Amino acid sequence: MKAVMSMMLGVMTAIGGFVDIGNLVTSGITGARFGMTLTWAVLVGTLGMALFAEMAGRVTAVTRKPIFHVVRERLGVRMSVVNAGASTLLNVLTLAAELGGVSLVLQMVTGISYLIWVPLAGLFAWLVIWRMPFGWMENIFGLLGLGLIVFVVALFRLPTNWPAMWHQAVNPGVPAGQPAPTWWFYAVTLIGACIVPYQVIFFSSGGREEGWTSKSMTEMRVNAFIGFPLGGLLSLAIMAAAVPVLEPAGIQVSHLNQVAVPVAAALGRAGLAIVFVSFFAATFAAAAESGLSSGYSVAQYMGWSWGKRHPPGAAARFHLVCLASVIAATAFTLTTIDPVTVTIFAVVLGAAAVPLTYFPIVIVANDARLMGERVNRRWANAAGTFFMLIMVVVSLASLPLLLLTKAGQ
Amino acid sequence: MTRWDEDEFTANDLLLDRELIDSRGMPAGRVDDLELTVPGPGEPPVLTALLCGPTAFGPRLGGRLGTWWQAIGRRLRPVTDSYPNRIVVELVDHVDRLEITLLTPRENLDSYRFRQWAEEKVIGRIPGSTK
Amino acid sequence: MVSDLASARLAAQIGLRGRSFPAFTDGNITDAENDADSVNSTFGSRQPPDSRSDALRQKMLQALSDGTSALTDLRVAVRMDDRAQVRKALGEVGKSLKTFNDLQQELQ
Amino acid sequence: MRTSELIGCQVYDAEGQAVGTVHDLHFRLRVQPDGSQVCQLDALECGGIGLGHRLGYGEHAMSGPWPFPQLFRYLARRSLAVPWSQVTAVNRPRIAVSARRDQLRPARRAGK
Repeated sequence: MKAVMSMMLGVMTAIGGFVDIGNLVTSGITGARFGMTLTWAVLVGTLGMALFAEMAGRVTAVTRKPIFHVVRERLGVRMSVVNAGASTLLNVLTLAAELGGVSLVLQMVTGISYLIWVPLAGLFAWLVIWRMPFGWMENIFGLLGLGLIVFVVALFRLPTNWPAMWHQAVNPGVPAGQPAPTWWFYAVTLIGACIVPYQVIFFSSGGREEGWTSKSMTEMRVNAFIGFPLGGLLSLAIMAAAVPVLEPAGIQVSHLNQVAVPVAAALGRAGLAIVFVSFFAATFAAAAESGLSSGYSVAQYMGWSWGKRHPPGAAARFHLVCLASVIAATAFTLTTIDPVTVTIFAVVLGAAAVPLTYFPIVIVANDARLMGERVNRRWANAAGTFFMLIMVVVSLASLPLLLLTKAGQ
Repeated sequence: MTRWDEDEFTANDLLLDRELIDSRGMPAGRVDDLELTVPGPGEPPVLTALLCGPTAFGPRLGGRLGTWWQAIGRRLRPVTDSYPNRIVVELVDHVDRLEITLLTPRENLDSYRFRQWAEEKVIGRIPGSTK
Repeated sequence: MVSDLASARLAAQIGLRGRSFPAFTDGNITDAENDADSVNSTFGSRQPPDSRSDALRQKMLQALSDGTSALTDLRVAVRMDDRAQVRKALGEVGKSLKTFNDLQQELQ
Repeated sequence: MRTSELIGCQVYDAEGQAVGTVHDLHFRLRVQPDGSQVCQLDALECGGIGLGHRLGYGEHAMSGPWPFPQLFRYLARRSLAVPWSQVTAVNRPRIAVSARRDQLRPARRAGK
């Protein structure tokens, strides 16, 4: 009974933890602009994330090595410095986007400019990294993030044209009057919002923090194969809620609060209040996680002691990297650069960087000497290779599309 | 005596870039380089120590970044000696495909200046660092 | 611009029906107003290539400035929580939306 | 001597012909007459590209995913093992050996 409860809790936090500022922004924008025609991108991204996370989690559980141990041991000191460096910069950029998101949510609630909230958001994210026990952090924010279900509820209260949305979802194509490169660009952002490198770094390092072993495999798989896809479904709900409300009025989403408007239209103040809480939880948890992930990447690459399971004094260099990342990201957000723009850049660059961490994990998951009977099965390799080809294409297309469409203008 | 899981292996397979775990289970760094010594004329070199720290890491990284790293490492060394931290093979307990365990707690190893600096000057000064 | 006007109108309508919080409604309208303002100034600084497009440009400039001031009126009314003024400003925003839709058709 | 002084060196055979770049060092455990155990440098692994070996594709325990085993085994096919006993001089970045290129064995794992 207790085991079932803990598994349920794990799934619920995985659902809530899946959605972050990237999903909120990209789902809102694409729903309002392209209807459900980009459903496939969320599905591809979510399945990819589930596969990637399962593989990374399995490698960590069996070998007790989180992702950047594996990266350095497999790729060697020189090649992996590029991976570790790029991932850390990306984590800081993501952290900046999440801190911007937290502050925008607080602005939505209070009406006070988000810039006032940025330093506070940074401070609290750091305090969570510094002191809050790992399990609390995952559970509290993961569960509050589940409030995003209001978007699903809202869909039933809105004049949702289900057959038309279904038709768009199963017959993807560039909607009339929309430029094709922009449509493709947003497809990349949706995939990038689902497969965020920091989430995989966090998932696998978190496995070590919680002391996963080969016995934790079921729990880990349930999180990856049930929790993440349900999280992807929430992303789709956010996209779908924009369709009956924002699309007919010709509203293009360029601010976070527009993403919440459909819920206000459908459910009024109560729904809106739940949106505020869940947006806050989703972005705040992601801020703490991406901050931690910077520390994880650098410390694992260098072989320093890391993690929240040690007192900070015993993992001083790890905490130093986390602290520096939070400071850098806070400063970056304070430059008044639009957090929504930062988010778009973060998810696109994230999509471009996925192969850097995905590739070594696939390789190690195939090493029978390390993995024993937990080595990749045929289905995992077939799916893994197929997905790798997709990610290589996405990765190669991401930067040209970013330049060509001027970040989706 | 060190227990090796294999009696024939390569540096990349078992040694280079592996994690070091001390006798209390704490991470004690990574193997940044290996020290080989020729025991006598005409004899092949043997492994005498695992090397860690910036002055071992820098040359392996190579290029400008490596030189730069090495220079920082040299600055942080307590003495002018730029030789990296040595962990003599006698201190190695067990080597397998996963990790390298040591016979001693990490406090007994040549400590890294950067770790000390981070512990004492930054993180140690923030309230709540020792739980 | 159409998007900004529509977004502000939707937020104000939801607010009028009491389905939203004042700060949230205000935030949406303020964002729309700021965006409209920057469209306005970007467009105003462009040089027209010939006289025919100059006439169109004048029309466009007028519409943009009308739209922006409609949004400002709407924001002020929402902040003062004056329902009659909000309805009046919503009328202006609606008119401005129609002007833009007409202009769009004229351009095609 | 450190591994970083050997890895990356160019190896030249007795006739001055290039053999390849050192990408890994092969060790063997030996028990000394006094019962102690030493870890002896046995051979240098040289070849064009060491990445395949580095990733573990030199050995058959690595099975997938397509197309990596095929690709990396192809890239590693010219890897050669240079026994340390045949090394005559180490002057980074050059290592000279006494054997001829065609006398060298393929690196152990590729053939196994």
